Amino acid sequence: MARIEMQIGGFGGQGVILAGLVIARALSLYDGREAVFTQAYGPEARGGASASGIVVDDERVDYPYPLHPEILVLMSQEAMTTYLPNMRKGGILIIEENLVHLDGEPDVSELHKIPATKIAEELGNKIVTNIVMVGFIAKVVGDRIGLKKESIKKSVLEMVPAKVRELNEKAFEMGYNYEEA
Amino acid sequence: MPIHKAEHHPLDAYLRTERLPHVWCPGCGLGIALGAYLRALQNVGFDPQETVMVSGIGCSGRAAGYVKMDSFHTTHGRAIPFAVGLKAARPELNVTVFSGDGDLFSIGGNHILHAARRNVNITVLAINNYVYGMTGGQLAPTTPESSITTTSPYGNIESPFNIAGLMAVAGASYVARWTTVHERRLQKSIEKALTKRGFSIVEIMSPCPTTFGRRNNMRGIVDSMMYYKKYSVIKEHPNPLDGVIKPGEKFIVGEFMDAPDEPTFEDKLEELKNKEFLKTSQADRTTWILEHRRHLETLAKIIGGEQ
Amino acid sequence: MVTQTEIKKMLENGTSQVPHGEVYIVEERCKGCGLCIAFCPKHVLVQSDRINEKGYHPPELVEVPPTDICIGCGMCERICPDFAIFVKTDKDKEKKRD
Amino acid sequence: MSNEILEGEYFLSGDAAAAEGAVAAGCKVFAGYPITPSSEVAEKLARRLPQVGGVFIQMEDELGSIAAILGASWGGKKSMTATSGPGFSLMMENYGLGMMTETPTVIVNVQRGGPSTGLPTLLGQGEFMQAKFGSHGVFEAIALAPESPQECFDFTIKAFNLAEKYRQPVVVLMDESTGHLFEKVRIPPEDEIEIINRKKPKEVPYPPFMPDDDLIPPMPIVGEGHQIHATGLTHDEYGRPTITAEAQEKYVKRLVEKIRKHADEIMDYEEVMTDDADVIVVAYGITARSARRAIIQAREKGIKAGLIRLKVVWPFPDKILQKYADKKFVVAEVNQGQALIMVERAIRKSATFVGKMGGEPHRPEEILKGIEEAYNANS
Repeated sequence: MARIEMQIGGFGGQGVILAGLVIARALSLYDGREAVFTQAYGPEARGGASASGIVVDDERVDYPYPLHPEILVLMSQEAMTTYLPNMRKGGILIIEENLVHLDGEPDVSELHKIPATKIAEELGNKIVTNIVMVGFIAKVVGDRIGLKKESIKKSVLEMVPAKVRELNEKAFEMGYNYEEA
Repeated sequence: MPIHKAEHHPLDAYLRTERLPHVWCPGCGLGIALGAYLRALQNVGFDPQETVMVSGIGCSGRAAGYVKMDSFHTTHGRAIPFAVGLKAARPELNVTVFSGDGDLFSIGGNHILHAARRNVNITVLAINNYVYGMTGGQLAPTTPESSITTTSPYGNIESPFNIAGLMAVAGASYVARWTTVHERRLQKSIEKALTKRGFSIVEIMSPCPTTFGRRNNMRGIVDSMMYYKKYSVIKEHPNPLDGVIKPGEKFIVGEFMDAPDEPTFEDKLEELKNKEFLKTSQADRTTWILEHRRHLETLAKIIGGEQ
Repeated sequence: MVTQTEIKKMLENGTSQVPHGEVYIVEERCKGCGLCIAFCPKHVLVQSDRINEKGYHPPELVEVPPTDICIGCGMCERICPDFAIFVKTDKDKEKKRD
Repeated sequence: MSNEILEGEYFLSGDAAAAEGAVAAGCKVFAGYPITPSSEVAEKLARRLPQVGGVFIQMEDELGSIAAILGASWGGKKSMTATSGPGFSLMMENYGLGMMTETPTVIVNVQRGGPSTGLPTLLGQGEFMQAKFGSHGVFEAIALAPESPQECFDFTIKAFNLAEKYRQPVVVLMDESTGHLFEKVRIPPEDEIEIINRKKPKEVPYPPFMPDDDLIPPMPIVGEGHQIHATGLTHDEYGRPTITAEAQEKYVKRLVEKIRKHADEIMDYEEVMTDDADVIVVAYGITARSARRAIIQAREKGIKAGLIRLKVVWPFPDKILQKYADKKFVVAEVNQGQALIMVERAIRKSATFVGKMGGEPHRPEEILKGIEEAYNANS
């Protein structure tokens, strides 16, 4: 596994920063991978847009920002406009199906869709949308980036406040076990 | 009839005598203020080894160079924060900031407000000579209105600070003002300031015959001192808001603020290091902090004129 | 405060309870500012004609005892900005002997 | 004391790692004023220092912050502040007081884009020269530039060690990118961390500025009977103000010499694929990580490129650059040519410059372009 770049884009309040952080942290601390986590950088981070970047490698990561991510997670329409054009052709695209509407067929090898916000709402709190998404990401690309289920779950539970641990665990499992239509 | 000649002065034990005579001009009040401080130290019995003087820049800044104890001559305006850091590192030391009105209230004005607010346990001797003396007599934040300085050649158009009022409102625990003519009361007041827990400040009105007096109808060295004698009024517990100084008018000297002892900034810093405290709940910590709100009631009374 | 006349009387009667002080000076530190002279409550000090090594006129004692006599109040010592002048009283001397 | 050093592996931002480095180095007083992008250093230490018997003070401004840490250092405690460009500018006067009074302390500067308020949340590397020349007068600075959270941790400890060893303020010249990116940081067991403490005088009282043969004076601290006097005025070994040309010549010359004499020990750099390189890239901080990728991209295109990464930027490593003086040089940094001046001075010829105004780090292709340009240029 050489260098893999991943980006999660959305709007402020969706928790895309925490989502990126827990994934990179799990890769780095529990899965023996080299991983860097960064927040959206430069001119693309305007307005309420928010994005996190993860770069994973076997060796120490040199340039820490995603240049042309092969894994792109989109949680808002604006994020799609901003980040999709920069995506590596033939990569894996994951979208929040109720918030992102694709124009035409993107040039990707795989397209995955999940109604993460709706799932979170059904669980009782929209705030765990990001963790539903993390669960889904772990399922879809976990093997490809070297992310084990136990590690990412551990990372999530360590990073969220104690009183919402149970809710987050449920959210993670819902995302992980989500069956795409 | 000649006076007995002596080799040593009674305060020599506290002075770096090899550096005397000092740089201050004939009749400068700084020497009187420094003498009062050293006598006060002697009287309260502080160990010079555990006593530190920090000065800023200006004539007063040189004081640190003459005392035989750990002493620091810092940069312009920064004596207070230097002392705050030193006290944070070594709360057991007696730290006095000896500096001038320009250093403490103009360039360093922000620091003294915050040190008073935090109730840092230091003593500040603020030598107010109305002017920037070392650099030739420029306008200071304490220069009385209409006074002539090199940068107010037509007379000062600004209002000076009421240091006593300012410090009392900022939260100082002890605020007093004396002139160098009141040497005995000054010394007693410094003794009180030194032993007071919390932020204490003694404003010492001190003549600068060289750069202020001679431009403002106090031509002779003695004239400036006589001015203080003539215009100062000693009051018991004056209201800090009445500490305004106007040229040619009587001004108040005395103890403007002597608040009851309360935990100092250093006490609170020490408490934070306490393992048990760190383990207590946020609610308990909040209670602890609020219980030790600084003497706000006393302050309100004094400023409200009840005292 | 005891008046000059009273002092004179007491001294003449040999009933003086007034403390007596001796004035000392570290002459090379004196800058001749004259504050000790101006503020001495007993007016025992005057400016001398002599000059010290820095070119200042240090104070000296007046020539008219016993009325103008140092009572050891220490005003000159406290008002001197130059750590130059000080007084020793009888008490100080006793202390020394102890 | 338990909890002192959090041995283990953590996923930390550079800012947080620098704070942990300070704790591991034995820092006991932090005085600072919050400023983006360095505030996380202060936040972390506000929590951590009381746990290890230390003191955190949020000062009223940066002028006060640096004055306070100098005071704390004379009190015998290791001290630090953290800031960014505007605050670093405000600290410049007392940075000089620290030099003049030979006071060990550490200033972390997480650089953002400037001048003035500039880009509070975005990257800059504009204080390369300021760290050396920002305060008036003559002195030799020591400044370190980490490129990763691990180095933010390691270099902060190193900065404390250098400060204590050479008795002067040391700057950790971080940048926004390094400060905000998260990566694994290994905190070694306490006994594996090298800690250097200031030389103590053997006798009391000891003159505060009396140097040993290595030109570094042992440091007396307050409260031990040394009757210290320290002043920002030019002074003699005893701290007595001595305002003469001779005293200035003697004292300030020693201040400079104490660093120059030990420059080889202080200098630190990393060479990446320089052995066979035709083009040498010089970079530091976050820019070095872009350059690491760029030299690989260059080699994929058949250009033998290498990297000299400055870990210690001051004193500047003239010698190592001179070793490669016959090669072609590229300098990349997020400013308009600061290290460039030093590189060209060392190699005595022009280098290809790849600058940035600030805001974001170089994309590797930008440096690659510089490498190609240098490679193709006639020399």
